[in-house]
Amino acid sequence: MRKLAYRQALNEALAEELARDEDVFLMGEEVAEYNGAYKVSVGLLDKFGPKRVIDTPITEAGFAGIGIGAAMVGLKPVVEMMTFNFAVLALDQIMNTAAKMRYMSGGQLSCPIVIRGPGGAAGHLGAQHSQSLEQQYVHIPGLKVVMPSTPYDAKGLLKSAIRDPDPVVFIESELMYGWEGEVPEEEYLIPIGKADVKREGTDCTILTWSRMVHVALAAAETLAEQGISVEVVDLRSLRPLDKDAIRASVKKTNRAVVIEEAWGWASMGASVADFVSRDLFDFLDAPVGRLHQREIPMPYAYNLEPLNMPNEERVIEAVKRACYVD
Amino acid sequence: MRKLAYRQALNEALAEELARDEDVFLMGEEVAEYNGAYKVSVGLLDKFGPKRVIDTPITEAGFAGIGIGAAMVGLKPVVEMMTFNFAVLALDQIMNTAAKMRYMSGGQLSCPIVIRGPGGAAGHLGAQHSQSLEQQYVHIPGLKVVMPSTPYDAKGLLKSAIRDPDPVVFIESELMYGWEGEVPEEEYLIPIGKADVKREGTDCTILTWSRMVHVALAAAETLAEQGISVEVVDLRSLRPLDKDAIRASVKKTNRAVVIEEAWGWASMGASVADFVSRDLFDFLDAPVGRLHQREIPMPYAYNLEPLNMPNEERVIEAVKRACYVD
Amino acid sequence: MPAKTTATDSATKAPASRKKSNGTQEWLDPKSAAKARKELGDDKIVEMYQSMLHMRRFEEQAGRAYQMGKIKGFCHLYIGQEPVAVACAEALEERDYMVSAYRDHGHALAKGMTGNAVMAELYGKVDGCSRGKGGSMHLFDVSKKFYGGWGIVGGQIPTAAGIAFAAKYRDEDAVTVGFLGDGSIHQGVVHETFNMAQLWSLPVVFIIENNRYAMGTELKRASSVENLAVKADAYGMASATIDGKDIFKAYFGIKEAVERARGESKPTLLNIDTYRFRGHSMSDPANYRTKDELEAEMAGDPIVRLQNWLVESKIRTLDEIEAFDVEIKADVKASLKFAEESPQPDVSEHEQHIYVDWSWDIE
Amino acid sequence: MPAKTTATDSATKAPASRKKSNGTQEWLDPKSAAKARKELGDDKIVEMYQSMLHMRRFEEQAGRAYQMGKIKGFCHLYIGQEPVAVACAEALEERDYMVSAYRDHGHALAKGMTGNAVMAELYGKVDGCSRGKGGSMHLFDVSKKFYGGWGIVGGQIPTAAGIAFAAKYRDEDAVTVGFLGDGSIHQGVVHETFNMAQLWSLPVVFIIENNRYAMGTELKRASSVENLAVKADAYGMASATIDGKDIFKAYFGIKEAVERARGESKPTLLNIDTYRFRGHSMSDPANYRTKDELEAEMAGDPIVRLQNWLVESKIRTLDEIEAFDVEIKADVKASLKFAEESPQPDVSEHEQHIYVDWSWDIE
Ligand SMILES: Cc1ncc(C[n+]2csc(CCOP(=O)(O)OP(=O)(O)O)c2C)c(N)n1
Ligand SMILES: Cc1ncc(C[n+]2csc(CCOP(=O)(O)OP(=O)(O)O)c2C)c(N)n1
Ligand SMILES: [Mg+2]
Ligand SMILES: [Mg+2]
Repeated sequence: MRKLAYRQALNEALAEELARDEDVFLMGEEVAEYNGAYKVSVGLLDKFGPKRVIDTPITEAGFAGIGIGAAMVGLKPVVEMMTFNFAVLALDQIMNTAAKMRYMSGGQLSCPIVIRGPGGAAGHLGAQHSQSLEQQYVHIPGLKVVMPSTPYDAKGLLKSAIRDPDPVVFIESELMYGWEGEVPEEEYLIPIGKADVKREGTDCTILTWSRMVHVALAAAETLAEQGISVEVVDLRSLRPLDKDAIRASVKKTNRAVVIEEAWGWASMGASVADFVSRDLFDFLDAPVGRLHQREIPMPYAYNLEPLNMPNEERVIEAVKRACYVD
Repeated sequence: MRKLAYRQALNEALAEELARDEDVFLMGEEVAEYNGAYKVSVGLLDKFGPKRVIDTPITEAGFAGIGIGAAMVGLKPVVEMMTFNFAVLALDQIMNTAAKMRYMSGGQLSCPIVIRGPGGAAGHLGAQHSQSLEQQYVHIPGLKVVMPSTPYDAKGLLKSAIRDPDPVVFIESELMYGWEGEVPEEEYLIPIGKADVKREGTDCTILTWSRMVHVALAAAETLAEQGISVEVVDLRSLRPLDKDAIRASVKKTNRAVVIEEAWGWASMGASVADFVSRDLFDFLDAPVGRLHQREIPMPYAYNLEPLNMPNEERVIEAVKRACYVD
Repeated sequence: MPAKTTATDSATKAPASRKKSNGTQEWLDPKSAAKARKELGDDKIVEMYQSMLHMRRFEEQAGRAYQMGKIKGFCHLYIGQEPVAVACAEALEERDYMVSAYRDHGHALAKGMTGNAVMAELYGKVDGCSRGKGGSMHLFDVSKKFYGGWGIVGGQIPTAAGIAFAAKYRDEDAVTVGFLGDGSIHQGVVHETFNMAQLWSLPVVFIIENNRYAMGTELKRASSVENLAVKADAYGMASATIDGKDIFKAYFGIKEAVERARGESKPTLLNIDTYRFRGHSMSDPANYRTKDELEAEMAGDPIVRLQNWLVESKIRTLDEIEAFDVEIKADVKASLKFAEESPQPDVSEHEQHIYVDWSWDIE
Repeated sequence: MPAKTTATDSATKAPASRKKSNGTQEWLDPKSAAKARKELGDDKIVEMYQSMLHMRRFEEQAGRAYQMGKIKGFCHLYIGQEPVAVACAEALEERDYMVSAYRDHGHALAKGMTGNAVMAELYGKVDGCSRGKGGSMHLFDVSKKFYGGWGIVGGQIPTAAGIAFAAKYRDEDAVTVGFLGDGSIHQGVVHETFNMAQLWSLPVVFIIENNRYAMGTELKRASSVENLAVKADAYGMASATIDGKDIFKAYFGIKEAVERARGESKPTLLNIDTYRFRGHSMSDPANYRTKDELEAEMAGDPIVRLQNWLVESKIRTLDEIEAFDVEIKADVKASLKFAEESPQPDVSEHEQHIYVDWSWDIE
């Protein structure tokens, strides 16, 4: 099958949905003439013109709110946040308007908007530019939150997100934009809310999402050589969460490790680990393991930065601990 | 001992610290001439004058940022958010400036600011005005988060927060402002980071904070009559968290229920439950119980609103479930 | 003039200001009034009077229901500001959109929502415009193109611009009006929106209902400028300051902005002078205003002014006007009864309208 | 004029514009230049030239180090904008505060931070001004009253106002300058801050370094107004538009605002025309600008203009100026060496400076 980079897969999804539905438009900083700060929207201005692909001033709250207002009357905006570090400026609009419109209006309104952009650490950008902030969205009823880990998932899930009648926060990964993966020529959709087993195994389940899926897969490879068979479940969608997929895997392995790039308090990882601990209490042979970013702002220094992040080595340790090995 | 209302206790703490330290000032919407939207700052303008007690325009991000800037050069601002529903507009300033200054400057700077105001549901205010958003702050390294449940704790902790060299998010409870409790005449401080056992018990530990402490105590009373002895641990401070107090209690009761007013995904409650499940795995006789707000925006309708919230009856159920009773 | 028919909130004496040359009272600007009679016609003017009076009686009733504990939470009355909503609605077409904040009863009624639907919403009943789930601050009616109803100060302004954006995107030839207050104008997102509205020439009218107070904060204590119309200059946006206590001046002022939006697809910022006779919300004693100030304002009650003008202009007799009041009061009573009798939403509604489909298990 | 000493980024030919009556080149505004010679004196002017040249050489070196992969992440060069930082620092006292954003190398150097401390920070080394933990976008030096160094566009502006608030609160008689860009001016929090700065008359100067581009977005595509100075009108704030390519005009323009802040405790918004010769950051090819535009701008390289003026004014000879360049290049090389040799922070630093005391167990 042909290979596409993560950013190309997203670009295809955008192009296909823009072509499919007149009501879809893309808006954000540098998305049009500059072809995107991270080149996700390359060529879209040329293809669809300035009415459909719109550069905005640097006013996240304002243009997110404008997108949300447009969605309330039936358009299907895709609003790009240059990174989710900046989306916090629009959080009020996202959590208090987009997420609550349907409920507060007694079902009269909906808000079919996608707020998308890269999240997570990029590399040597320091404390304000290297945050994994999905917990700000995962917490909010009314929002859906998706974080794909491969080009294939990215394309199929973004297309579903754009067609979704509810607001979807779609968090990509700055570091993965260039990573390649197989993407079929023919159109396909991936339903929001379904996890994906990225590697089968029998001894321990790793529950993770986005870039950490790849760290987990690398660790699983190494662990396999050491005789430990790890199943890697890519949650893909954080809200809704595919509880059945988690149950199925953990009931098989009886051990679970949750890995996330974000800080660990009041995080998605804490929620997933808590869910496993309580829901699968009688199936667990060991405490659920967790791995997350150190509770420290991201340092710039090149030697300190890696110390803040989960990595293959730490995943291996965590899995071994969960498996009572060594 | 004399009794004071929660709001009076806070008022005393502010008055004492304003009197004690010239660098302390209070800033926020309606704090001065109006004496506070919830009357926490009653009389402070008269006592300390307009230089120290300052009304602001309705621009949360702006005045939080101004307070933070003032704190960076050594003042000790207390910034009142009329409610924490509005503080989300200032979240960037709080998480990206206040929380990170010390680290990003290599320890040159500190940010001794207190951001305070009521959080949680008030009553019949609808979806945008009834949120418990502590998870937005608990997640952030560099911040401390305090949520007192009694007038005594409120006064002692606010004084400590104002003297703390790091940024403290101090979340009060709109519904508790009028509730009375004992507060000594003489000055006292309560250290941030220490939990408080509000009721001793042997069968099950309830871990909670803020207004839910009182719901838990009421439930504990009822459960005592039914022969179930519940220990109620008021965490008081969410970041830092008093892990030892939690350990001590759960090792004694071998059962835990975590109760919070907030939604449950990526919440503080999820973190606390997860901590107990993993850290005390071998001491638990039952899965940790959890109770939180339904995953639904707060409805306005008077009959639906209570359905969204944890209440005494549900706490009783949760404890019984944890105790395998009925 | 007789006290009995004057609106409850207004003193009986005429506004001290506004004397005619002959020393008698000038109720409303004569030029605008004459223009209004020509362009709108007397019957339409009477309708506008009726809807202002209806708002007034409706909210007086709501206020009483609140004091009886039947309406709870916040309740922000619009009393005193009625001409703005009525003039605005008159300047709009049915297909045009309106977005308000938390002081939204008057706007909702003006846009054509029924007293029943609004009162039932204040009661949190299922026949309320938001099925009782929104409440006083969150009135919505898509069929009337009324889009809330917002609790976060300033948060409604990008929404209004977004609706205008969509109307332009779809060539709807529809105008969107976004209301905000003199205290809300300072919120950053409002300024971000002004820039984009002008940059993209969106068909939107931003209306500041400048009642000179934001809760207890007088305009000059919150704003570095006295005249809020200058805010538009920073964006090259058209603007105007309008007397919102004179229904006709308000109408023509708003109309001009609406025409600019419809004809040229250009935004306008309107700074409309008005005054709220009641506290910020039902729980606010409003001690921050002097008794004199309040009395002077209430002496200029815009409803009384229009009423007196109607009588003096011989468009309607005092008896006819009293008859309206009787009708309207009965109508409001009926809305109250409707709200009282409407059932609360079924508990099953608690779990509805979170997502289009909530079959998935989140809890 | 000889090419060899002209700054690397600038073309050798003189700016096409600015001819004297006699047809020869007018390098800098004569009136301001004369005033500068009187008020600052020639030696001070030479110092200003040297610090501009130092910034230029410093950043050219940093750019090369970045291309060699020794500096990573983002690196936003200030090349072309040097007169603004130097003029500003000259207009300030040591006790005054400066707050910048992510394009902060020039500001930090101008405020008195050493090339060693800044270069080491870019390298993420422990001798960097932020101990290597901040990075290019987060330069700090409390002893020099330089307060960052910010990555969130507009986020530094309330901080600047807050520092000004504190300076006033403590009667420090100190002025605070807050820098922002032409793209950052639209952020809501900037406008919220403007209102409070004027309302509370804070001793602050907001300087828009208007280089006409925000990343790839030209001013006119992001702003509904061409002249950003009008933003101040919405707040009744003093403002001025200043030629930031002429060091003397920049100096006197900023000086006036600084005096207003110090003397009257009043804020000012300055819209300073400038231009960045490099891309937004090292990774930006800057294809959104025409070659002609860039060449014309570089032909007017402000450093070359001052250099030529110094020579023609016989303040320094070309040889002397070349000597400066040799010295400065050596100095910058030394800073590079210092940064190369400075150790990375000890791993124990990873867990320091999160809280004043992190004894408690969070993880
Ligand atoms: C972001 C935010 N901050 C504060 C509040 C609390 N609040 C509600 S209304 C109000 C005053 C607004 O005054 P104004 O804009 O003049 O409107 P008016 O009430 O006069 O109609 C305040 C401070 C809020 N709802 N949202
Ligand atoms: C809130 C936020 N949004 C977006 C960005 C990404 N970004 C960094 S700089 C920049 C352009 C700013 O341009 P301008 O204000 O003109 O400053 P200049 O780069 O020209 O010095 C953008 C969009 C950011 N850092 N923060
Ligand atoms: Mg007002
Ligand atoms: Mg720029």
